[in-house]
Amino acid sequence: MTNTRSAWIVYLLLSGLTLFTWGVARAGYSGLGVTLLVLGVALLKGQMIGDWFMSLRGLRGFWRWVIVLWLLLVGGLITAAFMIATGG
Amino acid sequence: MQYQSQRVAKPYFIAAIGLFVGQILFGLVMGLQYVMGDFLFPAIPFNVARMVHTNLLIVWLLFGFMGAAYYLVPEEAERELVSPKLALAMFWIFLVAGALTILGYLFVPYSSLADMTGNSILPTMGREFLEQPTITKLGIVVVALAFLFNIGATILSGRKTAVSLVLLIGLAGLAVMFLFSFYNPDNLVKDKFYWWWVVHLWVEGVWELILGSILAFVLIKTTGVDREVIEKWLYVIIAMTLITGIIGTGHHYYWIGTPAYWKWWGSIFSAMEPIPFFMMTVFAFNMVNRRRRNHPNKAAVLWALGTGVMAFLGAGVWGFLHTLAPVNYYTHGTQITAAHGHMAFYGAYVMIVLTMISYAMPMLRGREAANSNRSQVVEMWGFWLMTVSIVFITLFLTAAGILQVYLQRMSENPLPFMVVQDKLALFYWLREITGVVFLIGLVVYIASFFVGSREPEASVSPAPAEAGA
Amino acid sequence: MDMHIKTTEQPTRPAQRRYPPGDLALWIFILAELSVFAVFFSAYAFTRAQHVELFSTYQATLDCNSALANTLVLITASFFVVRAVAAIQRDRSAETVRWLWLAVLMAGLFLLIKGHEYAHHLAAGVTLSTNTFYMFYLSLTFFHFMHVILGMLVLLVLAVRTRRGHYSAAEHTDIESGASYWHMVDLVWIVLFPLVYVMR
Amino acid sequence: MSQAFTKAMARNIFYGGSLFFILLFLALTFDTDSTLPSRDNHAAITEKVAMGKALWEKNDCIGCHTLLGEGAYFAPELGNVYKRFGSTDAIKAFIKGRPKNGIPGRRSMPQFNFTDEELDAIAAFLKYASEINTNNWPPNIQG
Repeated sequence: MTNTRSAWIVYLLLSGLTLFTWGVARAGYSGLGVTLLVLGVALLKGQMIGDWFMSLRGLRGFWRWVIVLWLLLVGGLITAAFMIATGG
Repeated sequence: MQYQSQRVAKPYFIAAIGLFVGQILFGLVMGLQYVMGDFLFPAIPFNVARMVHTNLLIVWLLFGFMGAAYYLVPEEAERELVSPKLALAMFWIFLVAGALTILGYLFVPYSSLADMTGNSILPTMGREFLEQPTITKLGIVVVALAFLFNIGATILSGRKTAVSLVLLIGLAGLAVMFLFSFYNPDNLVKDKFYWWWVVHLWVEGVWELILGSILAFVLIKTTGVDREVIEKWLYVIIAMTLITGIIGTGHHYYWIGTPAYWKWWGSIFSAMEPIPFFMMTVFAFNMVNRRRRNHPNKAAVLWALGTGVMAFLGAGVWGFLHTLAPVNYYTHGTQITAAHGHMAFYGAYVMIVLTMISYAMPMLRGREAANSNRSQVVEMWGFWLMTVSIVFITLFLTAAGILQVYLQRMSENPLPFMVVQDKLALFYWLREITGVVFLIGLVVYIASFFVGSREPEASVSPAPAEAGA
Repeated sequence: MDMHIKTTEQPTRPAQRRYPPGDLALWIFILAELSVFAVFFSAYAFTRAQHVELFSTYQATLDCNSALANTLVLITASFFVVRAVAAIQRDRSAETVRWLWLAVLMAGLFLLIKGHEYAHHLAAGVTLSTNTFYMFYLSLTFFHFMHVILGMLVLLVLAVRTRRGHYSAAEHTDIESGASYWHMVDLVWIVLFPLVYVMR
Repeated sequence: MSQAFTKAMARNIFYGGSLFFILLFLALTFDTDSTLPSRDNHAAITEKVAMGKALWEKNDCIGCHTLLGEGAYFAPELGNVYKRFGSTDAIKAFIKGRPKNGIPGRRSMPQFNFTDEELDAIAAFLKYASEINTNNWPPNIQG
C-alpha cells in the first residue's frame, strides 16, 4: 500500500534537491568537486524515485537493486569520463 | 497434419532445398574464383556467380517462408487455406520466373538482360541483392500480394493466434519494404539510404518476426509447453528486435554520405541488437528443458535449438564485432562483413527454414509425426556437417578479414587491395575446402529424405522425469 | 533468466515480495530502455572528455531555467502518478482519474516548455549536424521528449479506462505498469538534467 | 497483488515500442533528408553522371567491387578510385585496357567494349562519388 505521507516528503525532497542543482548552475560554480556533487545529488534523487515512487524498497532479490545498479553504473561511467576530462 | 491444404507446403519445401543446392554450388565457384582468378572466366565472371549465389539464397528462403506459412497457418487458424489452388499456381509462377531470371543471369550478358527486360523504363537493376530485372521484381510483388491475400484471409477468418499474427505482420512487412527496391534515384546517397530499407529492414527487422513466429510454432508443437508462455516470450523477443533493429539501420549510415550523427545512433542501437537473439537462444533452450513430452522428431528439436545458438553467434556476436562506428571505420566492406553475413544468414534464416522442413516434412510425406530413427540420424549428420562447416568458414573469413584490415588499412604502409588479396590466399583455400565439407553435409542432409523411409517411425520415449520442472 | 514465474509464490507481506509493481513484461522493457539511456549518457560523457571546450561553450547557450521548470514539472507529474496508484489501491477510482489527468497535464506542460526551447534552437538554425554538443543535446533530449509523449499517452489511456471502471483495488496491474513506466521517464530526466545542463 | 507477466502487456509493448521507433526513425530520416544537400555532392549530378550511374548498374559493377564500402569484396573499392588514380583519363584507360580473355591465373575485369561517351560517363560518375562527404572514409587511399 502506497503511503501518501512519505510520497509528500519524497516529493518535497526531490524538488528541494532540484532547486539546489539549479542554484549551483546559476551561481556558475564549476570544477570537478562541484560537478561530482551535482551528479551525486542526481543519483540520490534517482534512488529516491526507485525506492519510493517505483516501490522497489520492500522487494528482495534482483529487482530490489535494479535501479541502484543502473544509477551506480551510469554514475560510475560519467564520473570516470569527467575525471578523464579534468586530468587530460 | 490436420488439414488437407497444408499439403501445398510440400512443393515449396522441395523447391527450397533444390535451390539451396544451386546456391552452394555457385558459392563454391566463387570461392574458387577467389584463389584461381581466371576460373570460368569470361564465361561466368565473378559478379554473375555472386548474383546467382545471393539471389538463389533469397529466393529459396522466400520459398521456405511461404511453405512454412502454408503449413503453419491452417493449423493455427484451425481451418483450411482459403485457396490451395492459388497457392499452387503462385508456386509455379514464382518457380518459373525465378528459374528464368537465374538462366538470364547465366546465359545472357547482364547488360543485355537489362536491355531485354526494359530496365531503362524503370531502372532498378544492378544494385546488390536487387539485381533482378524490373519485371521479375514486379512478379515478386504480384506473387507476394497473392500469397498475403491467401494467408491473410485464412488467418483473419479463422482462429487468430499470436504466432499467426506475428507471421502475418512479418510477411506483410516483407512485401511493403520490398517496394523500396523500385526507388532508384540518380543521387547515390539517397539510393543507398533507401536500399537499406529493403535489405536491413528485411534481415534485421521483419524477417526476424517470421523467424520468431516459426520457431515459436515448432516449439509449441515439439515441447508441448503452454502456448501462453511461448507466445508471451515471442512478443517480448520481437519487441526487442524492432526496438533495437529499426534505429539499428543507422549502422549502415556511417560512411555513405549520410549525416555524422548516425555514427552514434547506429552504434548505440545496433550494439543492442544481440539482445533479442540472446533471448531467443535462452527461450529455445528453456522451452525444450521444460517440455511436457518427448517429441519423436529429435532432428527438428535439434534444428530449433541450433537456430537459437547459431543466430545468436552469427547475427548477434559477429554483428556486434564490427557494428561500432570506430571499429567499422576499419572493417567496413572487408571480409569481416562476409564472415558475419555467412554465419548470420545460415544461423538465422537457413536454419529456421530447415527447422520447419524437418518438423513438417515427415507429416507431409505421410508419417504420423517423425521419420525413422535411421533417417533422423542421417539428418543430424547433415546438421552437424553443415553447422560446423559454417563455423569454420566464418572463422577463416574472419581471419582473412583481420589480416586484410591490418595490411590494407592500419599498417604504416597500407598495401593495395589486390596485393593484400594475394596474401589472404591461404585462408581463402581453407574456406573453399570447408565449403566442400558444407556441400557434403548438404548431400547427407538430402540423403536423409531417402534413407530409412521404409523403416518404422521413431517411437516416442516416455516423458522425462524432470519434465515440467 | 528465470522464465518460470509463478503467481502463487507471492506472500502477502510486502517485505517479502520479489517482483516490482506492474507487469513484468513492462519491467523487461524498462530495463532495455534504461540500458539504451545508460549507453547514451556515457557516450555523451566520454565524448565531452575529448571536447571539453566545445561542450562548455555551447552548454552555456542552454536555458537552465526551462530545464529547472521541466524537472519540477516531471517530478510533480510523478508525484501525481504515485497518488493515483495510492487512490486506486484504496478503491477510490474517481480520485485516481483526477490524479492521472493532473499528471497528463504536467506531461503536456513539459512538452510545451521543451517545445519552446526547441523552437528557439530551430530559429537559431541549430540542428543535429551543427556540432557534436548539439548533436548529443538534441538526440538525448528528443529521445527523452518522445518518451514523455509515450508516457503521456499511456497515462491518458489509463485515465480513460479507470473512468470506465476497468480498475479496482483488487485489479490495477495496468495502472502500476503505467506508473512504473512514467517514473522511468522521470528517472532518466533526473540524470539528464544535471548531465547536459549543469555539469561542466 | 499477484505478480503478472501477461501476453497482453507483451503484445502492447511490441506494438507500442515498434510504432515509437518507427516514428523516431522517420524523424531521423526527415532530418537526414534535409541535411543531405550539404553532404551528398548533388550539385555535381549532371546528365553524364546519371548516365554513368545507369551504366554502373547495367553492368553490375557492384557484383565485384565495393562503392563506399558496399557491394562485393572481390575487387577494389571504387568510391575513392578517382583520387587513387588521379584523373578520369586514368580510369577510362584502365577500363578500356582490360584484356578480352582476362589475365591467366588472376582475377580479371571483363572487357565491356564501352564507347568513349560511355567511358566518359562512368568516369564522371566515379568522380562524383569520390566527392561525397563520407565522414572521412575510407581510412586511406587504398580503400
